[in-house]
Amino acid sequence: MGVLDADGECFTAIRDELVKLESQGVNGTLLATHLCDLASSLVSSTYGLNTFFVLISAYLVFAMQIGFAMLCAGSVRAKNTMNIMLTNVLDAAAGALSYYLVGYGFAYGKDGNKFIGSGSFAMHDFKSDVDYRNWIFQWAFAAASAGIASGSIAERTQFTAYLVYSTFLTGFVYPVVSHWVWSPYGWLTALDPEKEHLFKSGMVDFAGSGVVHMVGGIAGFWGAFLEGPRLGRFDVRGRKQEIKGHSGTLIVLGSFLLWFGWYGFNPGSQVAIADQVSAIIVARCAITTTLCGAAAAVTTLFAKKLLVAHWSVADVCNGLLGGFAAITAGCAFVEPWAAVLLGFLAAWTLIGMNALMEKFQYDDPLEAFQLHGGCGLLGVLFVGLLGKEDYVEQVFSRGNFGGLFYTGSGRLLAAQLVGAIVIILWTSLLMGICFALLKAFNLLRISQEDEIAGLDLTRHGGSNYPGDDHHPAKLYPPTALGQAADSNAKNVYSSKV
Amino acid sequence: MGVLDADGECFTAIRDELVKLESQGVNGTLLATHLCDLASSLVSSTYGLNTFFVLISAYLVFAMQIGFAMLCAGSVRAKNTMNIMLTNVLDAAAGALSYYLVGYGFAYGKDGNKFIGSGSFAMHDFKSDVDYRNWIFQWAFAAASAGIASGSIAERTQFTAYLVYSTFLTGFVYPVVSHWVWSPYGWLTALDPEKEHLFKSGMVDFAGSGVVHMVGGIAGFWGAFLEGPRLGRFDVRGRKQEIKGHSGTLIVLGSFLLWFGWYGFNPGSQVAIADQVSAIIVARCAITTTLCGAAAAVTTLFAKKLLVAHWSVADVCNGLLGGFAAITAGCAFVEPWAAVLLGFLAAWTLIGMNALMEKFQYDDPLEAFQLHGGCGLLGVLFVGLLGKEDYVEQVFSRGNFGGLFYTGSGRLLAAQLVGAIVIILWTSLLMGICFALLKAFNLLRISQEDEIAGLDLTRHGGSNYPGDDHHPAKLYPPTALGQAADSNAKNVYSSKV
Amino acid sequence: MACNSTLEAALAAVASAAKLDVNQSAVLTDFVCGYDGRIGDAVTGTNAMFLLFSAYLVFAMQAGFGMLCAGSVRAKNALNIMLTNVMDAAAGAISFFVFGFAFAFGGGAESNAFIGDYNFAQSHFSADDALANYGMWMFQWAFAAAAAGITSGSIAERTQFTGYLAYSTFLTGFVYPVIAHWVWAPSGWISAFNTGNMFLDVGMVDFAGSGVVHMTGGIAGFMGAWIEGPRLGRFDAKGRTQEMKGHSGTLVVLGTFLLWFGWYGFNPGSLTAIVPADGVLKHAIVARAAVTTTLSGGAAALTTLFARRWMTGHWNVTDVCNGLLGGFAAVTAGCSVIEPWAAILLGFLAAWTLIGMNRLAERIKYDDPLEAFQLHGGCGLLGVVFVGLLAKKSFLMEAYGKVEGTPYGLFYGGGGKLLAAQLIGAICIAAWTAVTMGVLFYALQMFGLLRITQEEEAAGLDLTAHGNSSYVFDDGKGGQDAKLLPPDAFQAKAPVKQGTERV
Repeated sequence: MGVLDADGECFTAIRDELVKLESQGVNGTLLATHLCDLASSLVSSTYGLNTFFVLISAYLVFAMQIGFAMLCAGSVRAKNTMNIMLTNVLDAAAGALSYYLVGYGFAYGKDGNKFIGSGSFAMHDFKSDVDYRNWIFQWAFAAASAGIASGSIAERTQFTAYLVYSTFLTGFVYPVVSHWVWSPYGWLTALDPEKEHLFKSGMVDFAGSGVVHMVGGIAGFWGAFLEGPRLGRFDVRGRKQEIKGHSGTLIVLGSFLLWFGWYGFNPGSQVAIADQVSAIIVARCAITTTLCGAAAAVTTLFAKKLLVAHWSVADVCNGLLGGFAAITAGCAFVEPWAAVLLGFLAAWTLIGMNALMEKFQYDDPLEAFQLHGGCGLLGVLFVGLLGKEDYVEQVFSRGNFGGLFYTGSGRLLAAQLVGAIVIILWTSLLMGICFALLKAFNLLRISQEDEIAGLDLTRHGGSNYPGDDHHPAKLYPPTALGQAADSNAKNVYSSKV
Repeated sequence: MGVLDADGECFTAIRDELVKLESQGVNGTLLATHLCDLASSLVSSTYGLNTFFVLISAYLVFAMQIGFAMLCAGSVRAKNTMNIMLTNVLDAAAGALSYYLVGYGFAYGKDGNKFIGSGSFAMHDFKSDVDYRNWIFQWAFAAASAGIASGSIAERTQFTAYLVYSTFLTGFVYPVVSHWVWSPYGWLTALDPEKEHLFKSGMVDFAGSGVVHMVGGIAGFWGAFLEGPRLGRFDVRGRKQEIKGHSGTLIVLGSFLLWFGWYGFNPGSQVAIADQVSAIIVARCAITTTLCGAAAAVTTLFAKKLLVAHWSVADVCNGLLGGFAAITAGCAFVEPWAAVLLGFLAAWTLIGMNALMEKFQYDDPLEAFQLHGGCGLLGVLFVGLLGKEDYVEQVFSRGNFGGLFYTGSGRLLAAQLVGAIVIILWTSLLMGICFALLKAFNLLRISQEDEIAGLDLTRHGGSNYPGDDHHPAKLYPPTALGQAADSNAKNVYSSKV
Repeated sequence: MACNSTLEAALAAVASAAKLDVNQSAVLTDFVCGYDGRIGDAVTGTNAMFLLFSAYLVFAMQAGFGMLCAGSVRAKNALNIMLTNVMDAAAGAISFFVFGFAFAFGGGAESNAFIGDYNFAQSHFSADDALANYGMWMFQWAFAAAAAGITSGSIAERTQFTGYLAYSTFLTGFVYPVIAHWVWAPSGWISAFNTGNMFLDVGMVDFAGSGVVHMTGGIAGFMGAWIEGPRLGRFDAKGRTQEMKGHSGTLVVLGTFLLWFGWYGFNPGSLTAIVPADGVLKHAIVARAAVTTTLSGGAAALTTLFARRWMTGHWNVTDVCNGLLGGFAAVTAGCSVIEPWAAILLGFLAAWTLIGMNRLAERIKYDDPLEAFQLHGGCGLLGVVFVGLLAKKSFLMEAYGKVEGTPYGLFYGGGGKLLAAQLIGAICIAAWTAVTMGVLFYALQMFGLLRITQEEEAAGLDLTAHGNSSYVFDDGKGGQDAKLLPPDAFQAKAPVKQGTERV
């Protein structure tokens, strides 16, 4: 942007020259003022456009919380819906407070080192709109990460345990990973053309297949693994029993809202649109995201038809989301045909992971680990194979690295592998300890009685869907409403029961 | 923007200077044309960007209608859902017509006086795009105001009464209040640096804690107060009986959609983003809104756990919305930490209001008066205490007024108080008369029989959730479908009934 | 506006007049000339964002269709219809990517008048070409998915899933793109953008697709629903209509509201740019399109409310929702070229059109669970014709870049040419869709791939084709788990007292 950034300097430099025209009877100051007004308006307008883009993208990412809430509610039994929806509300609400106090500082604070950020706690040094808009965008991502994990441990976890791990995840575990990959100071990052990068490449994770989805999925895995499967999920001989969610409608609604929100998640991660290159990248992200999810959904549709002889809508929805989780790392770097290929692979990855986890009697009501962990890992590695060199250069303003199949060099793939492994280890270690401690203090799993009765009744004060049994007839003597009313009421109710 | 505003003048002024150089071989006309072309394309880009911003914000505010509809539907009993959702659809649809015919004219018509606008009825003098985009944005606000009121009187109001008060509210009562505060001609406004303001300050209500939420809440209060509580809400000894809404899922869905839409309501109220100052204000609004709602939700979670020993999701949702209603006035003027504080206060305000209203045997199925009226009032006053002087100056381009704790001067607080009181009086007077007249003509409350049977059955032609009793087996003789089909169908249906 | 050599010479002359040295002169030139690119960037970014976010909003209509359809059918078929809505977007993306987009917009002005033939699978993507970039693909894909979504409503509750897959791919991949090519591509034979060979001096004015999208989807649905016949029990033995209510009014309202939300991408977004390249203030048109859309829908809803109250004695929310959507479908063609008051009039007419079409459908024993043909076909046709009557000249010039002397609305004195173009366009769309989709549905019927058996219909598609029910209820007292465990599993501990235990 050069001169445009420094309004005052623009004015001085240009004015000094143009003022020389005054000797010719020309009002050079007027000319200079005009030029510098143009410059500053343009800077302002560009700022505005980028802020607008980041904010709207953040709102879309936030809309994914609505999607998670509906998807989770539909995927569990009616007796646990209030519980899981409350966790989704708090992923966003409590997540906002912990991300405000410490999370953002650990992730993007400017005084940190390669491993962890520092500063900006409680926004104490926020100055410009860039800080504000980044915070909103990053908070929405942190909430998504916590939302993923809460799916794995649904239907059998104490609410206190949820409060503890969720705060820990959004406040510390996730921010540190995002610092590594997305802060220009992080040790894994591919940003900042000036610095040294891991394997001269750095890890490339555009919108967070690794940073968000793997972290959320693996965190969920440890919780679900340590507390064991839901009662009745595997029978005495270890055969899987279907435990169906209570509403397919909510599953579809949730999946659609997640799809909608993913257009903030992936294209929005460019965090700028006010220049031609960014605009191209953003549009490419939108199309690769669409195609990958679509290919995964279609693959799942036919695969499931072959495997179980049904056109299964819940499976198609999960396949769709698996495709999205996979493309998240590479949406800006792969060509549209590669996105279709990735979607195909993601669908099979999810099917394979589900079969595998069934073997291990691992129970995940939302398939969150299989989906976000498995397809997320696939997506991270896929960039190492099919990330196009030109596209990578567009994003990072530095060339000479890219996927194995384009460049013939495995440097990027190696960086992706190292990144994935470190993310797995870090999340497993911290979240494993966290859940193990909760278990040791008996704060993790609810009692069998509570599980059978359902969390809504035992912890949340009643059912999500109360019947109409509160009607006034019970509170008044039969004559209170007069005879007509009474008989009317009886007729109505008897026809309803 | 200076020269940028007046394209034609730009050309003349610059050319006059440059033409003086023609003797030196300078093609001054060409240069001037080029420079002014640049300026005008920048202006049109800015226009486009701002229009886009206002429109998207309006769409988000409109999305709040979806939220209201789902929240209301979930919060009432199944037998009244169609009724309340119809009112929500009509708040937007019929509201569009009454706001088109008269509402916008009363609010922003240019020929009015301090008290009421005039002109622009039925858009007859709409010229520029600014009129059209403003209309869309303001219409969405008017619909929100009507949506609030319809919650208070749910489950017991005649549909005719709804049509009357809703048209009156969006067509007259609300537009007049918005004229006072948001039109540059209004007597309460803080806009327009040139004019005299109330207490040299004017009322500061950025997105409408007073103008929208208090008006809606108080209108609802008078309706609910005059028709009295629902049958069975208070038993013969005056003790409160819980009347639960029929679906927690819909409550959560609605709250999330309202949260989503609030990002249009609050940040969108800047109605411009194409300059750096606006961009900063918009981003700050997004942050304070998020933090205030989040703090209110978390406070409510723990407060309710202490008070009633449940982790209550419906209460958390209401607390969240209370936080949003409170921050709406000050989202652009308070610092992030103050937003957290305000959220904390809003949660307790709502809890207190609910306890108080229970004492008075006031019944409000959505807690709309307590939430929008109570927390809205809190938000209006809070700006008088903690509105930061610098931030106020950013928005209004005039300094020297702000919150008591920053400036030591109570002028703003006094203006806020006067504004709040006048809004209360105006709304109470007009809506009180409106509801009293409806009551006098027996058009307000439904009969006891209807109330027990439910509005859906008596006014809307059937239940919202008909069972599957239309299946063909009833219409055909048992043998028509063949034996296999018949037994199949029977199995399916018997398991469903 | 470009910085050319003449301009640079002028700047150099200024520099010499000011007695600047070579370096300072270069600074001045760079500074002034640099604006071209920078302002271009801002314009590109704003327009790209406008197009993409409009596409996202149009996509949100799929969520709306999904919920509206689910609520409008019986619970036993909810999964089925929602799956078709998911696949409209997902399978539609693949077929529209591979060939649909190329048929519709490939080749720009070079392709023939009937069908596009270039840029299959985005093989010739170009960021600079307004018709071959990724953002445009996103926007057009969302439209194609909407057309397919309309059709799936008509044939709900009685169609084989295989039949659905076949027609949906055919519609999004071929039938719809060809129509889009005719009306919206620069080389289309009836296109208002066909500057080289303008049909009747004006072309068909269908701004956002009352004809291209809604009539196509509605008529395709009609052919399907007509060929397979009404649902079992829809008409009794004496031919009287039996009400078959959808299972959830809540979902109907949710879906309608989401469609309304998405329509703000569909109509105003169809300008595809908000900052002009040609000096016309496009943002004014966008804002006006949002206003006319709102008013038409609002008027239709209100008209339906009172009309149905008068006819049936009820305030009926599902009818109001359908009326609202009818108003939107009607205003889609003319949202950028009619005045706000005309939008209200159009909404009023749309409501009565829908009511009349429903009467007619009942008379001929046509069964459409979503009223999709009546709504999208009928109100869509109304909207197309209405433009021929009340398109305002100045608006037409703004929105379509028409020059002085262009035909415009009949009632404004613009002659009958526009109306003729609208009518011919509508007839060709109807004929093309009816023939192609009719043949397809008929073939499916012949091969036994269209309608499910009576047994399946009675049991519901969810159970027979999807192995599931959309709603699995449990009683909150153990449900499925209790059955799997031995009865004494919990005896060691105290029995549960409901709600007494709080942790």
